[in-house]
Amino acid sequence: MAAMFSQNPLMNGPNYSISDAPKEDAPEGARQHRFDPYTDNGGSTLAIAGDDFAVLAGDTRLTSGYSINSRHHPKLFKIGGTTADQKDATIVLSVVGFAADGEALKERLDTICKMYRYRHGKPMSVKACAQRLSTILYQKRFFPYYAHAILGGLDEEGKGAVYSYDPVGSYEREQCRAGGAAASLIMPFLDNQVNFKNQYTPNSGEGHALQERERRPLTRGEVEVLVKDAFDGAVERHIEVGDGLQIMVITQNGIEEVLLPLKKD
Amino acid sequence: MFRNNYDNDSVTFSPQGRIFQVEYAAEAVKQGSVVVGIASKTHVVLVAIKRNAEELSSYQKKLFPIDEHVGIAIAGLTSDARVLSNFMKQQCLGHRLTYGRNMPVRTLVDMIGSKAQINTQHYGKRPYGVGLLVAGVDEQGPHLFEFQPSGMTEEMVAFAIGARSQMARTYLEKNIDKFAECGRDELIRHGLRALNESLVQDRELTVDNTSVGVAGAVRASEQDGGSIAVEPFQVYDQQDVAAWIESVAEDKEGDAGAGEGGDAAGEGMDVDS
Amino acid sequence: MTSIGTGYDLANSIFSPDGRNFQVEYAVKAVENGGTSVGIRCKDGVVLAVEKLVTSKLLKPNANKRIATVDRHLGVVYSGMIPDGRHFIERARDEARSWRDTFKTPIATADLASRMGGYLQAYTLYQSVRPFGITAIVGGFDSTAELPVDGEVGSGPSVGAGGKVAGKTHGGPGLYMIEPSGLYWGYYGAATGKGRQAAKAELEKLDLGGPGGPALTLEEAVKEAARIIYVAHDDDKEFELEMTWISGSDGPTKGLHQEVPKALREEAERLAKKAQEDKVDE
Amino acid sequence: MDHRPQAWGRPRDDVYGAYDASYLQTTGPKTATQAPVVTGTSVIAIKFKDGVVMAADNLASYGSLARFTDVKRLRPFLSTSIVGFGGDVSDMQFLDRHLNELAIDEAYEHDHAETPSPSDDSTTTTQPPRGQLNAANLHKYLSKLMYRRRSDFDPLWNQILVAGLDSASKPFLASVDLRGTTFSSPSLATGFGAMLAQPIMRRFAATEEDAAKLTREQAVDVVKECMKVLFYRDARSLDRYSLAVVTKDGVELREDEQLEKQSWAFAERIRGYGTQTV
Amino acid sequence: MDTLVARYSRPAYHENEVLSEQEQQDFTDTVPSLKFAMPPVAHPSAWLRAATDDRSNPSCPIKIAHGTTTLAFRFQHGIIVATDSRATAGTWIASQTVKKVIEINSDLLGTMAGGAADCQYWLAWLGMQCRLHELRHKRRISVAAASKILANLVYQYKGMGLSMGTMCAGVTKEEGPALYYIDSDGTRLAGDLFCVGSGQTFAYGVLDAQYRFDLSTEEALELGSRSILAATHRDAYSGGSINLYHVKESGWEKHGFTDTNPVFWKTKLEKGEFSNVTSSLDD
Repeated sequence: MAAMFSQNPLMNGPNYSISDAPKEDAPEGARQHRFDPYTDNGGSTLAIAGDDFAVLAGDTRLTSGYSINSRHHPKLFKIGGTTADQKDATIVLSVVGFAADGEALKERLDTICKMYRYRHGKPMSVKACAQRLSTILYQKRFFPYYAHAILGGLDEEGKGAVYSYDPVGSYEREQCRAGGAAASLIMPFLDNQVNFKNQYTPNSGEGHALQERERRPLTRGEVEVLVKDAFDGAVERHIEVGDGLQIMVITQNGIEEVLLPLKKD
Repeated sequence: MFRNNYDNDSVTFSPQGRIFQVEYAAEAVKQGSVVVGIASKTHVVLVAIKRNAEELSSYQKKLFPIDEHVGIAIAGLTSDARVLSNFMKQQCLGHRLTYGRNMPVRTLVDMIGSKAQINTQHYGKRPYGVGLLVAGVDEQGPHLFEFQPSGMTEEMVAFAIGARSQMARTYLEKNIDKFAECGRDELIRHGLRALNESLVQDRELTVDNTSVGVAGAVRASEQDGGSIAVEPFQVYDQQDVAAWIESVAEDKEGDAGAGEGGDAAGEGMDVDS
Repeated sequence: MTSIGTGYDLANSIFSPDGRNFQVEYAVKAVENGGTSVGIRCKDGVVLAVEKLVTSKLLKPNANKRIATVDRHLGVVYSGMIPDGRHFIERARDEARSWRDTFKTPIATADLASRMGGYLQAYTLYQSVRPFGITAIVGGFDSTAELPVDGEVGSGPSVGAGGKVAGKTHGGPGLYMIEPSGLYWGYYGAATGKGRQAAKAELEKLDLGGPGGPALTLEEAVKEAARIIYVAHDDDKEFELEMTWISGSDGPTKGLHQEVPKALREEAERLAKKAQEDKVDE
Repeated sequence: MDHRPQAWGRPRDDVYGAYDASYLQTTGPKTATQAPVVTGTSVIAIKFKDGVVMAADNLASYGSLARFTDVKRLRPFLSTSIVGFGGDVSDMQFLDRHLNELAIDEAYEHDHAETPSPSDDSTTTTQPPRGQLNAANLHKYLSKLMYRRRSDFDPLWNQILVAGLDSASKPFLASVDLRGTTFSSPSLATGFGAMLAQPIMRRFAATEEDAAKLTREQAVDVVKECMKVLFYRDARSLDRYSLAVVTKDGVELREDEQLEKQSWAFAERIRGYGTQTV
Repeated sequence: MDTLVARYSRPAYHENEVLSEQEQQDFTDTVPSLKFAMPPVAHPSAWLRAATDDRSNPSCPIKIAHGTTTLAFRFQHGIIVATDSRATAGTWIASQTVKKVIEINSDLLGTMAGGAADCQYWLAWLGMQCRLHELRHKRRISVAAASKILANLVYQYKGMGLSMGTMCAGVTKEEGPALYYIDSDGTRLAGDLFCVGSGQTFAYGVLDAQYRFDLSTEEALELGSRSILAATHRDAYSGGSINLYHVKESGWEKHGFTDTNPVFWKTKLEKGEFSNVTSSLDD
C-alpha cells in the first residue's frame, strides 16, 4: 500500500550506484501503533450434537496474562429469545478468545435474531442463524473479531446441530468441536470418543482388514460424561482453563443450564 | 365558496394560531377502527377492533408488540404506524444494548412525540396520520400513553381513539375510579365493554375481530429491594380471547337478555388467565 | 387584523408593506390560547408556575409535567403548543450540553436565553419552517460559589493563577421570557398565555424590582405564583397547578431546579383559593 | 541532498529514511491516548451483604514521580453507584465529565424530583429514585463506551471498577478495561492490586455466598488492610486514600482517609537489595 | 436553515452513540450489508497482516483457517472437480471435514483454497449474483460471465488482504465445459486444467501425466481422485477426505466424500503404487 503512494515516476530513470528504488516502507518497518486492540482471555469451549439434542459447554475462568481476573465469567449465551432473560431461546452461542469481542459478537447476533423475530413473527432457525453469524463475522473481515464461535441448536428435523466458525466467518456443521485455549487437548479426545476415530472392532480382521468401529449417535448421558471428562482433562493440563463448567443442553423442551465445579488451581 | 388559504401545509399558521394540516391529520385517526387502553396499578391492557376490507380479506392487525415491556395500539394510517413502530423497536433495542435495561416508557413516547413534532414544523413534511395508544411497564409500574399526530403525548388512566371512540371514552370516564385496583382479567373485561360501546348497532365482538394485549408489573416487597418483575407484553387473538369475549357477553345478557353468545361460545375454554 | 387575506400572511419570513411578519403574529395567537405560565424572580431564587388545563377526565392526574429541567439548575415553562414546547426543551438541553462540552461549566441563565432566542429567531427567517407556537419562560440560579471545572481532580491552588479570588461575587437568580419572534428580555416577573393580562397586573403589585433587589422570598413567591395562576384562571374549566423552584446552594433546593414540595404547594393553593373566595365576598 | 538529475534537491532515502506517505493522511482517526501519561494505581473493591466497599489512593504518578497527591479517583454516579478509575488520569477526567453529562441526561428522564422536606435530613446521600441507571446499567454503558473506543483504536487508558446494586437490588461489582473486556467477581482489584490485594480479599469473599456473609465493618476492614499492603509494596502508591461504601441508601464517600497502624517491621527482613550490612 | 438548526442538535434518537455504525445498522437492515468494518489505522492491510499472517508470525493472535489442495479439469463429458478436506490454522489441523467444493447453484461449482471464509462468503455472494442475472435475463448465466463477476469483485478489494484461489466450473450449451481460475490478485484465466493450493505441485504431477481430453467419465473421476491422493500423501497441509464432483450440462453430480486413508491402502495394495511405503504391518 505504501508503495502505491510513494512511487515517484521520476525516480525510475537510469540507475546510479546508490540504490534508488524507493523502499517499501519506513525504516523501522510498519508504523508502530502502541495500542494492541486484542488480548486473549483464555478458557475453552466445546459442543457436541446428538440425535435429538445439542450440548455446549465452557469453563468460567477469565484470564489475562497469568492473572485470573474472574472465576465466574460465562462463555455460553442463549440467543434470540423474545425477552432479555432469553426464557424462550432455542439457540446457544459459545465464544472464546478475546472476551470483549465475544460479548460484542453475541450482542449483535442476539439483536439481529430479535429484529428477525419482530419482523417475521417467528424465531430464526438455527440454520439461518448460523449463516447470519457467518456474515456478521465476515463483515469484520478486515478488522476481525478475535473469537472462536460455536453455535448450537436443533435443526428443522429436531436433530442436534453444531456449527463452528473461524474468526472471519468460515463455518461448517459438525458433530463435535472444541474451541479456545485447550482445543488441541480436547479435540483429539472428542475425535476418538464421539466420532470413534481410530477405534476398530476387535477381532474384525487382521492388519488392513481391521474394521473401523461403527459410528452411532451418542446418548445424552454419554455426552454429558464426555463433556465433564474432557474439561477435567483440560483443567489438568492447561493453565487458562478451570474454576467452573457451564453446560447448556438444548432439547425439544428448551435449554437446560448446569454449573459444575472444576479445579480452581 | 369559502376557500381556506391556511390549510395547504403544516408550516402556516391561521390567523387564529391554528395549523389546519395538523388538525386534518387528527381526523385520519378517527378513520381507523377503535382501540381502547386502560392501566391499573399492576397491569396495562390494550383492546382493539380489527377491520377487514372485504368479507374474504384478512383482518388488519391493530396491536403490535414493540419490546418485551411495551406494545402499541394503532388507529389511522397503518403504514405510518409501521414507521413509528419500527422506530420504537429500534430505540428499545438500542437502549437495551447500551444500558442493559428496559427503556423507560415516557422516554420512548417522548421520542416519537419529538419525531412527530418535526413533521409539523418543516415544509415538505406531513404530520403522521396515525394515533397510538402506547402501553408499557417500567420501574415506575404500568403506563398508558396517548400519541397524537401533532406530537402531543399524554399519560392517561384509560383512553380510546379511533372511529366512534367517544362512546368508549364515556364508558371509561364513568368507570374511571374502578380501574386502579382491577386485576388482569377484570381490566381486560372493562376494555372489552368500552369497546362494545363504540360498535355500530349490528356489530359485535367476535374472536375474529377482537385483539387483546396485556403487560404487567409485579413489584417485589421492599425487603427484596422493591424491584419490578415485568410480565412481557403479549397480544392475544382468535381463540385466546374467546373466554374474555364470552364473559363480557354474559354480563350483557344478564342485564339486557339480548346478547348473543356468538359462535365463540363453547370453544376455546382453555384460555389461560 | 386588517391585513388578513391580503396575501402577505400566507408564508413565514414575508414582510407586509407595513413591515410586519404576520406568521409570527399568528404564532403569538397560538400562545394566547394556551394555559397561563408565570415566573417570579425573587431574593433567593426563582419560582415557575403553570396552569395546566385538564382536557379530559381520563388524563392521569399529576403525571403530565409541563415544566422541564435543563442541565441541573435551570427550569423552562411555556404556554402555547405543547409539542413545540418539547422541541424547545430538547434544544435547550442540547445547548446546555454543548456549553458544558466547550466550557466545562454549567451554562448561565442569560446565556441559555440568548442561545434559545437565536434559535427561535432562526425559525422566523425561512419559508421552509414555521415559527414556534410558544412563549417560554426560562428561570435559573447561577451558582454564586466558585465552581470547580467539570472533571477537575485535585483541589487546585488556593491562590495565584487558577486560585480563588476573595470577596468576588457572581451568579444569582435569573428569569427570561422568549417569544416566538426570538425576542427575549430579562424579567423580575413574567407571565404568558391566556391569562397573561391579569397575571401581569398582579405581578406588578409585587415588590420585585426595587432598588435593593427583590424583597420577596422564595416561599412567599411560591404562594404569590399560585395565587396569580388562580386569579388568571377562567373559572369554568378544571386545571392542575404545577410549580417548580430553584434556590442557591444554601437554599431549599441546593442550587437544583426541583418541584415545589407537595405540602407547600397545597398550602399555597389553599391560600390562593381562600383569596379568591375573599374577593368574591367583597 | 540527492544529486541525481531526476531527483535533484530532494532528500535522500539513505539520509532521511524512506518516504512515508502515511504522515500525509488527513483522514486518519483522531486518537487521544496511545500511551498513558499521568496514571493512578490500584483500585480495589469487595462485596458484602448489603453493598460494596471500594478504595483507591489519592495519588497520580508521572512515571516514577509522585506528581499529584490529592487526586480523587473514586467518583459517585447519581447516588446509585461508585466508579473507581485506574490508569490514565486525563482519560479519567474525560470519563468523569462524560458521566456527569450522562447523569444530567438521566435526571431528565426522571424529571420532577420534589425538593425533600427539610425534616427528613439524613447524614448520607438520599436514597436514589427508582428506575434510575443502576450500577449494572452504568457498567454496561461504560463497557460499550470502552469497547467502542478500542474499536476506534482510540482507547481510554483506564481500568475501571463499577460498584453499586443491580436491578434486583443485589450488590453489584464489575470491571471494564481499556479494551472493553468486562468481568465481575465478589472482589476485584486493578493494577498491582490484582496481584497483592486480590488474594487477601479472596480469603474473605471467594464466592458470592462468602461475600453475602460479610458485614459492612468486616468488608471495610479487609479493604483498609489491603490498602496498607498495597502501600507497603506498590512504589506508586500513597497513604492517603478514598474509601466509598455503596448500599441501597446511596453512596458514602470519604476522600481523605489516612492509613493507620502501619508497621514497617517487615522491611528489616528484606534482603537482596542495596548494601548488605549483615 | 437546516445547517443552522443542525448545529449542536442531535436528534434525540441518535443517543446510542456508543454503538458502532454497523451495530446501528443491524436494527434497520433486512439483508446483511456489504459494508465492511475497517480498522481505523493508516495502513489497514498492513495492520490486518500483522494480526493474521500466521506464516510470517506463527504467534499472531488471529489464525484464519486456510484450505489447501484443489483441482479441476475439463474433459469430453464435462468437468471433474476434486479437493481434499483439511483446514489448517498454523500447524493446527482445524478440520478434516471441510467442504472445499462450493455449490454456487445447481449448475456451477466453485473451489476453495486460501482463506476459507473469503471463498465461502464470496462464492455465496456470486451465487446471489448469478440468480439475479437469471431473473433479469431469463436464462442461465455463462461460466465466463460468472467468473468475471467474481474476478471484478476481488479486484476491487485487491491489496486489502483477501486470500483466495478459486476455480469456477460449469457446463453450458454455448460454452461446453468451461473452467476458470480466479484469485485474489484479480487474475482470471480460462484453461483445461488447474490445481490450486499448497499441494498443487503434487496434484499437477499426476494430473499432467495422465490427462487427456477424451478420458471416459470413469477414468476422469479416478484421475481426479488419484491426483488429490498424491497431494495428500506428500503435502502435510492437505489431507482428510477426497471430495469429488462431476459437472455436466444438466448440472453437477456428487461422487463421494471419501476418507483418504482406505483409498490410499487400496491404491497401494491393489495397484501396487506408493511402493515407497511398506505395506507390512510387522516391519
